[in-house]
Amino acid sequence: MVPLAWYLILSAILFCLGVLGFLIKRNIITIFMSIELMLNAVNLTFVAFANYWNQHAVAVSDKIVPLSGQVFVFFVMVVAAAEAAVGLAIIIAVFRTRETLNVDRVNLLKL
Amino acid sequence: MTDTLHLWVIPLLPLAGAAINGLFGRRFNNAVVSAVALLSTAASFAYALWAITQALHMGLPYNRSVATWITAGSFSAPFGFYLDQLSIVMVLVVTGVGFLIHVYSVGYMAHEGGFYRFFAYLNLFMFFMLTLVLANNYLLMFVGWEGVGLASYLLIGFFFLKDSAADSGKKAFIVNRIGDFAFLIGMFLLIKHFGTLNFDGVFKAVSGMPVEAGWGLLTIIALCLMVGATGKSAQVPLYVWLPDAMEGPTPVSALIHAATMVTAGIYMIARSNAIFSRSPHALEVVAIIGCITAIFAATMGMAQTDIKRVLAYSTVSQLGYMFLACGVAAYSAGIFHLMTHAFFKALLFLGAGSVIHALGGEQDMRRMGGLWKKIPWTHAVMLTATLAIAGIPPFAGFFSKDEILGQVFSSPHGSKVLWVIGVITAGLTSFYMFRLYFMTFHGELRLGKVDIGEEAHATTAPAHAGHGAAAHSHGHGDDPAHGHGGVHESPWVMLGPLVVLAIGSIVAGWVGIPAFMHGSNNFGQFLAPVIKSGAPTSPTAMEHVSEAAGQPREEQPENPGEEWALASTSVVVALIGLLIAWYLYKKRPELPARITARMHGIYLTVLHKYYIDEGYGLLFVKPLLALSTVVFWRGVDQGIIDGLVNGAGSASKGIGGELRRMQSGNIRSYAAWVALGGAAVIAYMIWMGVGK
Amino acid sequence: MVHEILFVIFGLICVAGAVNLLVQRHPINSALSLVVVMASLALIYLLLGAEFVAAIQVIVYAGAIMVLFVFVIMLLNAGVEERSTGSKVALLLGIPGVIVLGCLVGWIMISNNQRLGGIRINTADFGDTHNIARLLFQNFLLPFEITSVLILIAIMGAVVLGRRSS
Amino acid sequence: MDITTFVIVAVIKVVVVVFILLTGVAYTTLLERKLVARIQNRWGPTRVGPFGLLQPLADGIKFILKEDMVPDSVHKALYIAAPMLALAMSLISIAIIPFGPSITVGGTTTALQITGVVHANGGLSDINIGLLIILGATSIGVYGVALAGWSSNSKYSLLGSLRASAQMISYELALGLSLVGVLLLSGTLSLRQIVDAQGQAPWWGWLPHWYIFPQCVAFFIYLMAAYAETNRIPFDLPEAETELVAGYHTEYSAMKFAMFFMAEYMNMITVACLATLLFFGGWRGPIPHSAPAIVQSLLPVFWFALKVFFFMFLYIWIRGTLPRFRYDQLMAFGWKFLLPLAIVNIIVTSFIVAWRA
Repeated sequence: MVPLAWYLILSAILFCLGVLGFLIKRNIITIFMSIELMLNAVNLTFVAFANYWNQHAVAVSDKIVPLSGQVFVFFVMVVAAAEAAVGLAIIIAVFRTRETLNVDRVNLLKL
Repeated sequence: MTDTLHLWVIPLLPLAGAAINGLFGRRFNNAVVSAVALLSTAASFAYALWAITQALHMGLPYNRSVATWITAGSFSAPFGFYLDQLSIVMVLVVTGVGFLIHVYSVGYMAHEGGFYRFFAYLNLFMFFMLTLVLANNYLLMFVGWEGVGLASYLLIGFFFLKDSAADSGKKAFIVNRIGDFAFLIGMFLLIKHFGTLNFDGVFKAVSGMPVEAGWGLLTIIALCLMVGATGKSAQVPLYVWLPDAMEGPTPVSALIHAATMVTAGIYMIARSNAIFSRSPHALEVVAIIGCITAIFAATMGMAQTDIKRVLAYSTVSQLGYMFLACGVAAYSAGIFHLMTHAFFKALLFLGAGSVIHALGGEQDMRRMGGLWKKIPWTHAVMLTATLAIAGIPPFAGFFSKDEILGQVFSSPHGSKVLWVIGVITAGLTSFYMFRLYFMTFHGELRLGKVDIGEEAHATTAPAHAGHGAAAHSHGHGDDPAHGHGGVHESPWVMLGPLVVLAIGSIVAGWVGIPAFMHGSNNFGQFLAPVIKSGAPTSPTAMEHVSEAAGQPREEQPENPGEEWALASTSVVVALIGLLIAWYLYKKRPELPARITARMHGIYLTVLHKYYIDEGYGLLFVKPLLALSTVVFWRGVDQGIIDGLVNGAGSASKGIGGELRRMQSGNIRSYAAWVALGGAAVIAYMIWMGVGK
Repeated sequence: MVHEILFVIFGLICVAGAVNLLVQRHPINSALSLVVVMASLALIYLLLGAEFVAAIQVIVYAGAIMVLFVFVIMLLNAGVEERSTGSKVALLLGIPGVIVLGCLVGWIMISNNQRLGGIRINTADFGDTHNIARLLFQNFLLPFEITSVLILIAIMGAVVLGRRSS
Repeated sequence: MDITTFVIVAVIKVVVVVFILLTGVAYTTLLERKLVARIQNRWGPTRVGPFGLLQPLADGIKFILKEDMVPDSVHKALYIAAPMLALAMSLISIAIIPFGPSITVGGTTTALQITGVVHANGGLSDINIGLLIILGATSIGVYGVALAGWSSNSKYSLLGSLRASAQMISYELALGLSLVGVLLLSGTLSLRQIVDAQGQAPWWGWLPHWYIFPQCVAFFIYLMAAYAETNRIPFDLPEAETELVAGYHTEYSAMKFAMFFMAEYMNMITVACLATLLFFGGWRGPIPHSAPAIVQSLLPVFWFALKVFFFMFLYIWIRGTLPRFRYDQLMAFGWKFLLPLAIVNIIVTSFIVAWRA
């Protein structure tokens, strides 16, 4: 019987670490990974709440579709995949022109 | 008959004319322009006639709101039009005389530049004036009030290339502002205390109030309105703009600065008679101001040598008469004089214009003389008008002026002193008018012979130069008989209106033949409802009613002998003035020079209009100028306002420069801002108690 | 009891992996630590009884997306990241902001711990693939189709971007 | 049964399975060498033991005794971790495979599957997403190859690993999609239930109810994809000796190399098991009811092993006969042929299923 709060706190910690990574990492690929980390943290929240509502749905409201949280995780993953595809393509394109992966050197707001 | 007669058509027709001429007139030739202007004015005159007949059938007053203009809380000001006896008179005068002057202008302005502009302005003036007299609330009236001020400004500065003209326009505008300021305050007081500006509402509210013994609310309001009226109607101390207004083309002087606009103040006071009748003090002030203005302007008129300025001062003086009439609660008499004055003063101006036209732009009377053979028609009509204004029976001026003097003498508001001054003024009036007449039409033509003394320049130089320029712009054209070379009669397009006006200035007075002459003061009867409706109902003021209403005598028996005495007195005085003028300027033309030499100081003082302008300059203009320069221009405008504007500019520039750093293109910085924002949002939500 | 212990273990692994992601200076190490995070997250999903999600977490995230990352790192032969200080804002404002954010959220959770209650694992039908499939292809059919279109667009975009501009 | 016996039984099962698996791997290598030799008209290993039967043992000893050298300028941790990862993943997937229904030894009944459980009522069940776990394991296995190539910091290795992982990812799609047809028919992800689904009455009374028959296209796709997944000829470009010395394990030697080797062969066995389970009815086969209980419970394992062996044989046979693809041909084959074919197969199958339902 794990408290829901634990899952949420874990998710919050992961999310904050992701943001932190975004802030302190210079390598654009690593920053991209930090984004993925944040997405995962959110997924954890989704699943946790899905299970939570699945157990407490009646108590709260009958409007809630208990499993929808997992479906949202599914969507998040799809979006993450698309994002990874495009983002990495962009990174490659940038690397071709700038010859660097350091975001501090890629600040001209153009390719 | 239709139950709604679309009164808004009356002012809108001239507006349409003004729009057409103003917007497209540049491409039209003069014929089209004048056609548009005349048609629009004539149409509004005709429609006004039809509407008035309808209204008379339907019963007065006719009051109809066309649309809502302003609605703020409980206060609302509609586009409403109001037609009662008073506005009927005004509308007829404005449209009628206005139309005649339009016709005259076609001939007079034929050779001027900016023909279309002139008529556009003139139609615009008609629009605003009609709005003024037809409005059913003070606010709409004020719109017309300001509008005619605007039109007058535009028309005085019509020859805007001349500094003197432009300055005169500005002077008129600014001096009027002072009056309008007071008018506004009066309106604010009305709103504050009666919550409305509609005539009905205000007068209904006022009619419940007793006559004020002391200086009460009504007195304050009345005084404010009165100051506004002094501005518009050129009364002491705000009359100074009117003489300079003569810079404008003569028809403008005739229409705006003699016949119609300057009488707006009188109209306003008569319209507000309900308020004035309840505040004796205000009435006293009005009467005194009118009286002073009358004699003051008359004396000044005596010394002027510029023909138009003489007429200007006489206008001021006559307006003083009207004020005096209103001041003794003889509103109908005032309006009566207003109407007759509209006729003969317009006639005088147009005649003077005709003379100037004939002499190719000469305005100085000392260069004229002996014109009666050369321009007989003009001479005839000018003589008629002069007799009328001098108050010689049976011309129009006699009846109205006699009515006023009679009222001043007998009205409880009036007094003998005022009456005496009025009579003296009548004498002076007749003197300077006949002086003008003799100097212009008798003796031999002194055109170009007399060199004008430097003191004369003080007054006539601008006007002379002024119209001189205009004259030269049209003077020597295709026609060799034109200009200085040959004095010639004006074309019929100008003479026609003169004749009509002449007839008017003979018969206009007959509508008000008082009872003791076995007439029945029809005019007074006609206006009675308006006056009576506004008259005080409290028993203490009951006896004023008949007086205020200007009722014929049968209501309160008075001995016709006294009436006869009064009338004859004024006539005699007028004749005396006539004789003096004849002796000085016809019999012994050299005398005046000696007299002026004898009493040189006084003469100069009068010639320079008692140095009023200079006094104002010293008292108000220079300090204001200094104040504006130092405080408002250097301090407020350059310091605060420009400071604010430039400060805003530089501030936004600086802020932008700072914020630009945020757009570093460094995604980590962006992420930092986002994180910060997220933290702020979460903190705010917690603070708001979300999740508690 | 076992449930809590497992959760704590995997949670700690998650956090450790995430921290390692930040600490490591070579992107490939970060990538692998992220894989670790994802794998342990999958296990936490199993603890939540969402086995299907756990499986696709492993297959899609760890197996596909992260492989893509590793690919790119290999392809670009990304070296150790240089410690350039391009953004002071990130250090001066961002990091405190993040810390505040985390503290606030954590505080909310802890303060509401009792009200939220707990999660048992004995939910038979919870992670069942049939239910999820039913939900996905009935209730959420339209979003599902839209995501497929999104994927298509993403593929095309990736192709266009990846092609050498010659 | 109580927890202790459960643990004991589990441990026993793991040990047995791993032992059998490793042995199988070892002898698969021998089989390969022998068969290829025969195909190429050679003898193959004959010296070590009778018919060279001890050859695998010798190889193992050689691998163990060889010096385990780690070149300079490799990314040490990953260089060491990569082969372990590869091996571990292939081992994990074995844990999901069911070999037979259940066996009763000394009163304790247990499923012939590491992750299978026997309910009190004698019913059997295993992980309900077993197939997904196998796919996940294989997809994680890609890391082993990729990291091996990258960490050994050599161009051959890098290119080989790039090829390998690209190829694996590409063919994973085809693999997964080819399984979808079977899943549609069986309606479950549990391997055991899939096998049970194939236990229904034969078609027309004589044709066994195996999914190979309705899903022959899917089977073909699966076979191709499986070969590519396991980097076998004709898809063994990652270790194409003629181009890149030995692909991603160029720099590996001794036991690490052996790990890759074993991982590869385990993957072969795993995909062979999967093929058996998904398309060939798993352990189904004629079982005489007159036979004793132990035989009855072990006969399914025999059938299972037989089918798996058939697949292994097929592997080696193809290796002995077919040439190697060119890389672009490989990718084109995977993306432009197998993938669309799998999708078409899925559509058709789903229509049929919907029509039947």
